[in-house]
Amino acid sequence: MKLGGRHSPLAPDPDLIRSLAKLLDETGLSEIEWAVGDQRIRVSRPVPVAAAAPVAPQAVATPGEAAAAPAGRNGAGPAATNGHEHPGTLKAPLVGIAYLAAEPGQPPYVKIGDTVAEGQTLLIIEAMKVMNQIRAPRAGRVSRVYIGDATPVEYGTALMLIE
Amino acid sequence: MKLGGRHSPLAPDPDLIRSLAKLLDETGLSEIEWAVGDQRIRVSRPVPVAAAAPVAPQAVATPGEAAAAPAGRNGAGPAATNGHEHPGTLKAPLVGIAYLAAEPGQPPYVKIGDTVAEGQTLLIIEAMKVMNQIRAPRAGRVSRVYIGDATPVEYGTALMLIE
Amino acid sequence: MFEKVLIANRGEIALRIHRACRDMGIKTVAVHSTADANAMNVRLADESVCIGPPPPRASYLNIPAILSAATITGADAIHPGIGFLSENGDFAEVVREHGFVFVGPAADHIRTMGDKIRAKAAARELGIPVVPGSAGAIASASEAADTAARIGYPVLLKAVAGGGGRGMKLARDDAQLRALLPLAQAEAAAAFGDDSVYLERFLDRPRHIEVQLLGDGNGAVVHLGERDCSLQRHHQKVLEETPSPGLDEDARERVCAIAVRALERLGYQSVGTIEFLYQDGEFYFIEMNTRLQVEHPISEMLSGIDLVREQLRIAAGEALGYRQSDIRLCGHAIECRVNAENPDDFRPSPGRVAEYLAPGGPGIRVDSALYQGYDVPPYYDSLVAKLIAFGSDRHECLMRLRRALEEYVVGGIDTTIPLHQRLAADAEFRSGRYDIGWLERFLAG
Amino acid sequence: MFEKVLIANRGEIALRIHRACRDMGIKTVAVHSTADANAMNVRLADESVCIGPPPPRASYLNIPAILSAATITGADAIHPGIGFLSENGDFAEVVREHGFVFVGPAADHIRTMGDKIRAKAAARELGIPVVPGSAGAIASASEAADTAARIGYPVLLKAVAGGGGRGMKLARDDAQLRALLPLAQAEAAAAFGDDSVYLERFLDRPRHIEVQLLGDGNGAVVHLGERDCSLQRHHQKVLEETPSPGLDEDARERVCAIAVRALERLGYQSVGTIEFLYQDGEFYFIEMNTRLQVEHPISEMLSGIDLVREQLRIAAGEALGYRQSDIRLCGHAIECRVNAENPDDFRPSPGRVAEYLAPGGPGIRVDSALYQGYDVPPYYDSLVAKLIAFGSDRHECLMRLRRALEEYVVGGIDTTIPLHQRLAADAEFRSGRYDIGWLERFLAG
Repeated sequence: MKLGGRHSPLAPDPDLIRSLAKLLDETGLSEIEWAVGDQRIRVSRPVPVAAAAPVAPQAVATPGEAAAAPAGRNGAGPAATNGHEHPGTLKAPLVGIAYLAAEPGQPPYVKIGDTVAEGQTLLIIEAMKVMNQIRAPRAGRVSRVYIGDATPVEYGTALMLIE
Repeated sequence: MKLGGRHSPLAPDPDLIRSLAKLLDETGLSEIEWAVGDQRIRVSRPVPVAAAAPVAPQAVATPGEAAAAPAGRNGAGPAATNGHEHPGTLKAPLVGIAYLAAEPGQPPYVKIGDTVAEGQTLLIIEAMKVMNQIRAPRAGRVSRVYIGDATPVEYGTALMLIE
Repeated sequence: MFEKVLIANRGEIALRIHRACRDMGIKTVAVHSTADANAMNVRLADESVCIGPPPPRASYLNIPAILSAATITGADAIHPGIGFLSENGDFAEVVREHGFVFVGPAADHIRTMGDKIRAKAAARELGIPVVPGSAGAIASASEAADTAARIGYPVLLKAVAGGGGRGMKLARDDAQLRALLPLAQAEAAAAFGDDSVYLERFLDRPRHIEVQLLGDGNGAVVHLGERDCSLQRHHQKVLEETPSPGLDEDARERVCAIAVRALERLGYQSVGTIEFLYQDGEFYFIEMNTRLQVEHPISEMLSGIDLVREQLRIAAGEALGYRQSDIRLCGHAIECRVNAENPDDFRPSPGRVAEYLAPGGPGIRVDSALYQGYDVPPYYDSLVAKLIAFGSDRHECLMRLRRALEEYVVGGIDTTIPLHQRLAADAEFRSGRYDIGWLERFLAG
Repeated sequence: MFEKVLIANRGEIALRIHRACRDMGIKTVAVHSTADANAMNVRLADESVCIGPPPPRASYLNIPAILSAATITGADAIHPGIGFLSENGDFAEVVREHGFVFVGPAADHIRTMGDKIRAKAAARELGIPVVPGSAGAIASASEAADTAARIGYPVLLKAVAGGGGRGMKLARDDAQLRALLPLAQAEAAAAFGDDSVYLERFLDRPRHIEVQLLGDGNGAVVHLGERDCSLQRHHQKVLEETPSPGLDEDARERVCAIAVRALERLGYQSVGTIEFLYQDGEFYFIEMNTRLQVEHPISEMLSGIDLVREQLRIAAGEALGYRQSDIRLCGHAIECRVNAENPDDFRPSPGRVAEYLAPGGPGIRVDSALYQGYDVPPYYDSLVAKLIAFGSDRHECLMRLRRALEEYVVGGIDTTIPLHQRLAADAEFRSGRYDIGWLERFLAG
């Protein structure tokens, strides 16, 4: 999602991203940032806290959001846009305004470090005056919250990381 | 040079050419040809007759035709067009009609296998009604004649190979 | 005028609308599926919102997502483009209910013209000629014969309850008609459980002629002349031109006058098109498109009028501000629809565009969202570019078209450019003598 | 008409001429240096001949090589393009001596207009106003004062024998003139060994106005209106527009009439341009260009006339076939010259074009030989693209221009697109109030 302002007509170079991704693999780094002139690129990959050492690829199905996965060779999934690729990433299933608390001034539904049960409400996305409760697709621990309260989100925006 | 007929607007891929060139080096082949649909690419490199085994690169200056060498990084030299890269290749120094004999019906100035002395006339290029004698830049043996009699040639067209 | 317009579409038409907005100093919001995250209109838009996964139902037809995107970006108006939600009267209505401007006509006009039967009735009321036929079901062979004698042979027997060619029979004279009537009735009964059939004049070699119209909803209606869209394959337009090489000045004025009068009576407010079949000097209503059309650029080339700008201006409540006599149509224009398809068997050919170089120079316009490195997604229709040639006359236009087709490079995927090259070189096409069956015969030959 | 034309040029203008030929069904021969073997015009040409190594003297100025290429390909005619041999009267002559048609005017016309002193004399004879000044050298201070009083202050003292600003002095009144005269004479004597100086009216804020002309050599001469080329940097045109925002209808008609009358008297046969300085309602001859000009497309946009086609038709001996009253100039057009240069310090920027995407849509024309993967060679001038915007009025034209500049992607090399973006957004430029000094002040500011 881009909101407001003018843009650069340059698209990110997918090959560059791929080679930087390979470098990440190779070096075990979690992030590379690189800038030339007024262009800048950053790639990052969350390193699982419980497994800092290289691990074998995990065969974990993306929970409850199959539609959000890149579909086919032409599918530029939202993950490609924001760089959050962890299988525990909870992504917005609809467009709207995300609220972390039930009402302004109330404490948030969850905060980083909380353990959540499957089906527990994590946040709300308001769309067309309807408050849609976004629930945990599985039990786990909230290790990241990617958005602020009252943030506009697009389809596929990474919201939280549940590990 | 292309003469007559319609063209393909597709440019050759320089990286493809480079990789095919490397394959030539690697395998010791003298030519690779490859076709897909109506596209076709061929790269070749003359293998010196006297040295079929891999030899160290020879530091031979291109004789008497420095202007014809690709000039700078943007120079797409004529060699790239016709694939004749051998340092003994004699290239056309001007545009015109190349004649292998002094007059129609006469024997050619030289034929394959002939030994020639430096400065010996090898062929004639007619340009603007003037017959320009093309002389051997150095002594050697005529191992290839790339053109037929009365052939239009452009600047840089490979004419003969003198080894 | 609007500050910010949300473009609820994709591909070249989304880019076309973006261009019109930028040409008016209006900011744009691109909404897109995950498959179109790298699309050119998304890259160029001031703002963008991903509204869903690739299937159109989940993204480009997802009304709540589009309205939410308009809300979070603060757009004033929503332009539906072509296809997708552009002829959905409910969408027009809900957009307006949510306080946005819908860039298109009244919801009722969309609904009426979107329903084949209501549209034909409306056309009749609006004084648009329709294909002559029986008033309703034919009761007997003698009634069929009387009706056929009145409307003229050849006639088509059609099932009242059905469509798609089931129960359809062509009769060239009275004897054939009497023989085929029971067969048609039996087929209709078998297919639709109702043996009622009706009669319609059969047009065996019509041209497809359509009139481009603009109305401001306050009585002002103008036309931008006709377009000839007879070159069709499987009812899909392939190449369009204006003016039609098959109309004389009298026929042209006649059909444009019919169309203008109809929209005046309707009080129509937006751009729109009335499509006709034309044969033997007569025009017959096919349908009305209550939206922009793919082939709109050729009318822009002749008139110098930006149809998308006019559409936005009208949607913002502005008056047309000019009359028919202010419009000068000059020259000739042809549009080739370039599809990502094999030019021989028309298999779709999505994939990466390995090389891209659009033609340029005098009289050439390209409307395309392609670029080198772009991936044509497999989820949507295969139109990837429109090549538009303009010339002071048809000959100059054709020469420029042929030249531009020589220059056009789209590598990595198949396109229908080679088909257009064949067309541009074909003597019969160049003669202008073609009807809606011509292209399929050309392809079969 | 010709069967085959050899295009003795390179870059976008070679492609432009190729397009005109193909639009007329004429085959093309591209001649090129080794540096241009992969150029787009070479790729698109029917035939191509490499005529030499990169230095222009050895290739694009190599007359024997070009004539030999015409001989071996059997070309009928040679088009010299712009620059290189296009204003070389000897080339025009030798081309014709060898039995080819030279696509341009008579060799004598080229020679006369190529010589500054002869050109000014010819202009006077042809009734074209020149900058007023003394008849020759000034003998005394009182003669200087009398002359200055006649032609009007400010005046410029110039060395008769020299050029390049040596011995040049600007006097704004009688006192200054009397004080500066001996200084100018002394400087002239020191620089050129001759102390003669002459007087000329000084124009401090002129516009550069030029008139596009066509003559068929048989008495028919028409103009396509004027172009305003005042936006210059180091005497190089950067952006041109037509009509000029600085002329009223009376001034426009006056300068076009002067130019047409001059070419009628000359019996000129080809396309050509007369350039003027314009200040305080008066026009003064600068020079005549006996060839196509870089900025010709903007006149094509307004007139609908393909100037290269007309040039070919006239060269083939055809009559114009239309009169001034048949020509209708409508709308507004602007051309941006896109150079491969750093937009701030104007350092040339040859190299590989890593990304290329030309703008499209309504009212936009791009004349460029760039493509993704092309190497801009370092040997030639830096013009790599011309972006031409057309609109029904100047406002629409400027909006489309700004939008197209937003879309234009040229990666891997620096270009002057950012400078044009700044210009298109600048209020003073948009107001149209600029003179030939304006751009340099803009760049300095």
